[in-house]
Amino acid sequence: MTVLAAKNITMQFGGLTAVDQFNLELQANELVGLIGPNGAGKTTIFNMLTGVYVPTSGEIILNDESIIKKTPHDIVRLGASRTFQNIRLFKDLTALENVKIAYHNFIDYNMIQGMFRTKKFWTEEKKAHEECVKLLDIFDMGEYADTLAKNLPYGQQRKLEIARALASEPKVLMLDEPAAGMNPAETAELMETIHFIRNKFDITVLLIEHDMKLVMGICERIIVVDYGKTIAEGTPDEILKNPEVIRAYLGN
Amino acid sequence: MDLFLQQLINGLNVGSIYALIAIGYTMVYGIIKLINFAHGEIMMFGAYFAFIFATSFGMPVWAVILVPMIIMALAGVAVEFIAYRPLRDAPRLSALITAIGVSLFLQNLALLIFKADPKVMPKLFPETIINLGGVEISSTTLVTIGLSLFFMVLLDLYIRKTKQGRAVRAVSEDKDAAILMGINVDRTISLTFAMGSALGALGGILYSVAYVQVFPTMGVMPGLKAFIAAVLGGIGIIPGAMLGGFIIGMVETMTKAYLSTTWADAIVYIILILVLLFKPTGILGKNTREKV
Amino acid sequence: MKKKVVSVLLAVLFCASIFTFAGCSSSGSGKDTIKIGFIGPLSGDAAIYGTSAKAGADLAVKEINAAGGINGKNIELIAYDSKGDQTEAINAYNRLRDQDQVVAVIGGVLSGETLAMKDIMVQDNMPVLSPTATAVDVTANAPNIFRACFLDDYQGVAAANFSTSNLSAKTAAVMICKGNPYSEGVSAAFEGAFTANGGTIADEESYSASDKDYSAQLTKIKELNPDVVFVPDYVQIVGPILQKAKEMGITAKFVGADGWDGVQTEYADAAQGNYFTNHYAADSPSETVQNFIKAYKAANSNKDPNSFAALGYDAVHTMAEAIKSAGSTDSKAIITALNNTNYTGVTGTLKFDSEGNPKDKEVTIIKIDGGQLKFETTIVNK
Amino acid sequence: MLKVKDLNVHYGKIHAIKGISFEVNEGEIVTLIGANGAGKTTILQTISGILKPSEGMITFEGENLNKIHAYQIPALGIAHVPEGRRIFAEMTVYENLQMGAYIRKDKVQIQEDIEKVFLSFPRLKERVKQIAGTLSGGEQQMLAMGRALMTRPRLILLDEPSMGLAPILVDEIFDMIQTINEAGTTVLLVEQNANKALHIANRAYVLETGYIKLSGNASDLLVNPEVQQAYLGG
Amino acid sequence: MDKNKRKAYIINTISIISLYLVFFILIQTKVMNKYFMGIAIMTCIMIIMAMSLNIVAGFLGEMALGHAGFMAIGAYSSAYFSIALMDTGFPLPNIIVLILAMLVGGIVTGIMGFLIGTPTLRLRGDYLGIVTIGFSEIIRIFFINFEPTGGAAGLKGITKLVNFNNVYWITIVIIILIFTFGRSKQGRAIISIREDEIASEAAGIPTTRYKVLAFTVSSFFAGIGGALYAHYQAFVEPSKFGFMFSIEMFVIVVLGGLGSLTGSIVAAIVLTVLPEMLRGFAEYRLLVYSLALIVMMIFRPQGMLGRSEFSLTKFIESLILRKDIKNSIDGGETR
Repeated sequence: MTVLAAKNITMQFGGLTAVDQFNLELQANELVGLIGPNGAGKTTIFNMLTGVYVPTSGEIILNDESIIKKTPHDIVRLGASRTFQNIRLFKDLTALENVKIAYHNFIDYNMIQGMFRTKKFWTEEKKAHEECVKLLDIFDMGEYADTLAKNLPYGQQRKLEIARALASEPKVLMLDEPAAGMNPAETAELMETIHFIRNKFDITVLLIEHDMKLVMGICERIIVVDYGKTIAEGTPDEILKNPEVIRAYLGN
Repeated sequence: MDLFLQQLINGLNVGSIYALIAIGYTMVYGIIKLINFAHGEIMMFGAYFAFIFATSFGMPVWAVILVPMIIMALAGVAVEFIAYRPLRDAPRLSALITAIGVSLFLQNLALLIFKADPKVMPKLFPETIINLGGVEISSTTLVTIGLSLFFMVLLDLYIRKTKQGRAVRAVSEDKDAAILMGINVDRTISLTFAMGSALGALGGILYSVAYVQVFPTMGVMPGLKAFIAAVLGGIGIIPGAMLGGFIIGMVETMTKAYLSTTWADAIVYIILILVLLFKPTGILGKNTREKV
Repeated sequence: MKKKVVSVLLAVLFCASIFTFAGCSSSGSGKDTIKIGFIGPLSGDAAIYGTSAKAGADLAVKEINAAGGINGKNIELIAYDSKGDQTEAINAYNRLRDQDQVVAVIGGVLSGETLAMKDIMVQDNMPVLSPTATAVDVTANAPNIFRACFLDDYQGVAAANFSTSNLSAKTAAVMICKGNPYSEGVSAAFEGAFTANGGTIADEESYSASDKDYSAQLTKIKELNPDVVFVPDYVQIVGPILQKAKEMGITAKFVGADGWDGVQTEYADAAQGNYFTNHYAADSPSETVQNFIKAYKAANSNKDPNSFAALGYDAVHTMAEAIKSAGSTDSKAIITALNNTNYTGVTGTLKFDSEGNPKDKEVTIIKIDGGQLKFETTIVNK
Repeated sequence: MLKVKDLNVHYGKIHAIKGISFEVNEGEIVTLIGANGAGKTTILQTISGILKPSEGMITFEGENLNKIHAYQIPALGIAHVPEGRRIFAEMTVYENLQMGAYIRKDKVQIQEDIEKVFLSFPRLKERVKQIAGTLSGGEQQMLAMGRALMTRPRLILLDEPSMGLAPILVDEIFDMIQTINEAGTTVLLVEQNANKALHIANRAYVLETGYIKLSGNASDLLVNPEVQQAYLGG
Repeated sequence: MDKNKRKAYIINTISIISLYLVFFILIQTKVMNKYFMGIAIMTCIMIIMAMSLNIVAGFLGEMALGHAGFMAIGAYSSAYFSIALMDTGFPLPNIIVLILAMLVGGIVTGIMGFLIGTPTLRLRGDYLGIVTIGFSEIIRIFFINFEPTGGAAGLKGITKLVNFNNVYWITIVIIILIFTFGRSKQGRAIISIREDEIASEAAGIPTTRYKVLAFTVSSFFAGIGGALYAHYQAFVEPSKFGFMFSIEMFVIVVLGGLGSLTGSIVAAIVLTVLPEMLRGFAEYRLLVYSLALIVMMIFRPQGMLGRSEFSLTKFIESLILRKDIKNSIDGGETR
């Protein structure tokens, strides 16, 4: 079943075509990698898929619904969430608060009930608290629940960002260079985590990554873009052997 | 038609003064991203110095204008050094509050030294009425417009054509990269304050000559208007400040002449708001997109 | 969850401040002075009026004390700054009443601040004599509030009568400061009387207090060329207007109100040959006036007193007389005494009508000539 | 020529560089490789004075760089081409090059040097009056390098010059680095493209989260299995 | 509600009541006279103004320099309403009239905040700041020219309904409501926008809607503050609500610490009481005030409390357990 599909999406900034007629189909529970040189348009693709940019042309379908011109928060509600290349946590809030904010849509009370702290407020907040603590625990981050995000170690910040993305209970999770800045040991742990959450939450994962070891190690399918166009698509083995990919991206 | 032309000149007159003051706001904003609320007070002190030199020392006119400009340039540098430099890495709003503090401080200092009652600025320029094809222009108006334009062109050439001017632009674009070029960023910021303050002082002098008085709170309203002009033109952009100044001056005069005097200020704000809603970074501002 | 309030801190601060204040008050000066409060803008945009009125009041206090005070007691004038702000004025008044325990108040200087304090003053039945608040409402329904100046509309009518009869004006332009009740009130009275006298209001221009540029309005007036231009506003606004008008070559006569006082010193050229209504004439042969001017100049580095100073001076003298004749500092007695005032001071003879306004006060018309204020005539409206 | 000893750098509470020592000898190309966040850029920024070390010493030809202002460092002969190029986007190409020569007063030679830069990067000459922000990524990188060369440096610090560039341009840039080096300028190169960097460098240091993990001749590291595994994509 | 929460509730309730009792006794014994009461009432109003401004300036992190304009709307609309209500002669107790007037002021101002916020909140930073100045000046100029509310001369004849007793409890209620708002899911969402708007959007927060909500709630409470002001002064005039008054409120918020509600309370008290204490110094007092601002910002740029909140519970615990008093300032260390 196709969860997320992009059809011929194109993005132009001024006269510059950053992404040109890009196509993508993500099946349920897939783990797909998007690779390519810096500036090839990967992040722009992400930004279109998550509603940050509106494509100049083309169509994006998430769970049978067109999400062109939908705002990023609508798309999150419809089931696709993301992380960022440069970690974007709410730095002055605790880890738990970071997650709770993304859990926002499942907390059901209105402003008046919140201000006057009705019974509903307490039950809903309690539920949110428990759910979010549970989520942190899944990431072994329970001990950091009350730590300010900015004071977390780098690797934990990356993990927290993923946990936050999962708090909105997405069908598709998009990770933008999750291993950036990690040492090989941390990267290895991250690979396990990604595998684990894919299975545990039964979701589709799309990731941009430069770390070949990570990409080749966990992705079932890889798409290579250059100059905003797909130049190759296939299993890791196929990609490694593809001459075009070697020329444009992998080098000799 | 004559009446309209006459009002056009009136607008140009106010506008050129706003433009001069707006340049100071915009330069400082461009380089340290601070709304220098004290700029209106720099302008006020400039006018006071000119008043003192003109009444008590009997200096020649050029000195009455130039010496206060130099003094206020130094004062601007001092304000930056004492009050703003310690806050360069602090949250921006703190720097803003400091600027408000400096503004209030200078205002109350002036109140203490000079007292509240307005001083009357002597006529610095011989008073005649020049008739240009049916339009009567007083010499003061002519000199105001002329001097403003002269200094604006001078500043523009300095910023565009000289090495120091390039350094100013480099620092406002990217401080770290400017350091890598060997530019002394602190000194360049001081230089910017000096230039902005000198022009502000000139604005104050011309303002007080045109509108006769010098008093401690004289900087507040033109300061606010000039700031609006800077934002309207696109804050941080020098030609934008000039353009904004002329637009505000013109709108104000024309509204008073043909629409309503009491709503003139409101209309200035409405135009500002409309421009910003359609062009959120001002008329000449570039739209920057936050990188995701 | 950490909670709602910070009460202790609040309490500590409140209490600390309260005790500080309490401390201040007990350390007040000696018991055998009569304390009179003064409220006016001593800083801010309107500071010039407040400081002038206060200088006049100070002079009167000095004179009274030098002459032995009131029934043997010296007067102490306690002046607080209102900054021209309502809240500040109310706080200042409360402080005068509670901390300083004044027996009477001279003030406020501005109409706005006086109106803001009015309700509380009425409640307290505090004897109040405003030297300069000219707005009509100031004394309405306030048996304890009096004023030394004539009202806005009174002098507006006088200016109109003077313009039609003495200057034979047929057309007039009026410049009004929008947002300034004084300017609006006087103008309205002028316009009414001028039209009633058979004249035409050719043009009405307005500006706001923060404006400095009047060229747009004056350009229009120049086109219409009326006989007189009526500009009832204060010196620092009128001065630049006159200067600009002269610069633009406007030849019409300008007429103004008591706010013009002082225009002769710094705007002598621009104001030359124009007229305004005032409370007194400096060149009056009256000994009271001349003595006042001499003493004022001596006390204020040779500065000429303006009408604010004169009214402040008269207000204190009037109040002192009332306290003296009341024979006590009881507010009811002072108010009764004020109602029976008949005091001749610098600004003429002061008697109060039932509202607490001066009765049949004469309006002096002043002509500016060669940097001097010249007595032109007096007008008493019928 | 350049000696870094026991360098420690903190960003607020984060300990970014944890006691690093290395040196660069005259005429060499030395490269620092490592993952994102390993601290490579931090080291370069500390050398050029933008960041202040919390501990340790950096000397350039015997001069202690910690003791002078950042803006005085270019005059010693160190040029830094920062990450992301950081050209002055609102100035023209020509003005950017003039900015490079800010510390110099020899007008005639400045003009000659500008010509030399144009000789090396003919594409810049075609765009001399263009606003730098409108140049393509590769052209901006060339301009940034040209601007750095205008200071007549003896040591040039290059931070990720290949970042975001098309592979063909990457080759061109690396060729250029070699040319610069052959003309007598020492090069300290920070690269993520470890493969390319090791091919042109004499020596290399491998960084990992603030430490130097490995160091040695570039050719040795190229065949080092650990490096191959971690940085050359196996 | 767990045990800690219950304890906090009890401690805070007790201290609110005992503080009131302290005042009550002071008033009864005449130690606290009308002058002090006037200052205390103004302080309460400024607390409401500063806290409401903090919703936009601190929680949302936007520069709002037009709070006086909203206060003016609240003051005028509530006063106009209460005068009309009193004119009907319908016998209502004063406190009911006051509460109705407050609600009218708050709701009218909230609606204005919504109308102004909707188009302008896409602007950011300094641009938003200048636009808010613009709106507040337009509001002021409107009231100068609007004759039904007395024009420039001001609106007279308002019944004085505010006294220390009722304003104290109203302020307590509003403090509590703003606190609970900050700690509801809505408050969290607004704070997340301050932290990182893009990430907030990516976490599923409808940022535009919440920005407008913050602006609206802030104006609502500002309107209530204005209503209290009008019914305390019994007279309002447009010139009170100028640009400098907005700045004054903004200064309180920054000085207390952006995002720190307790900071706003403390700063509002200090900055309202301090000028009164300095009244004797007349012309020097503004000089002192401005110098204090500059020095404060240079040495403590994040404001008194930064983003932290002062916790009475922890303060008392630290007294009893002799812990470091710094523990009672929580919400993260100061930067």
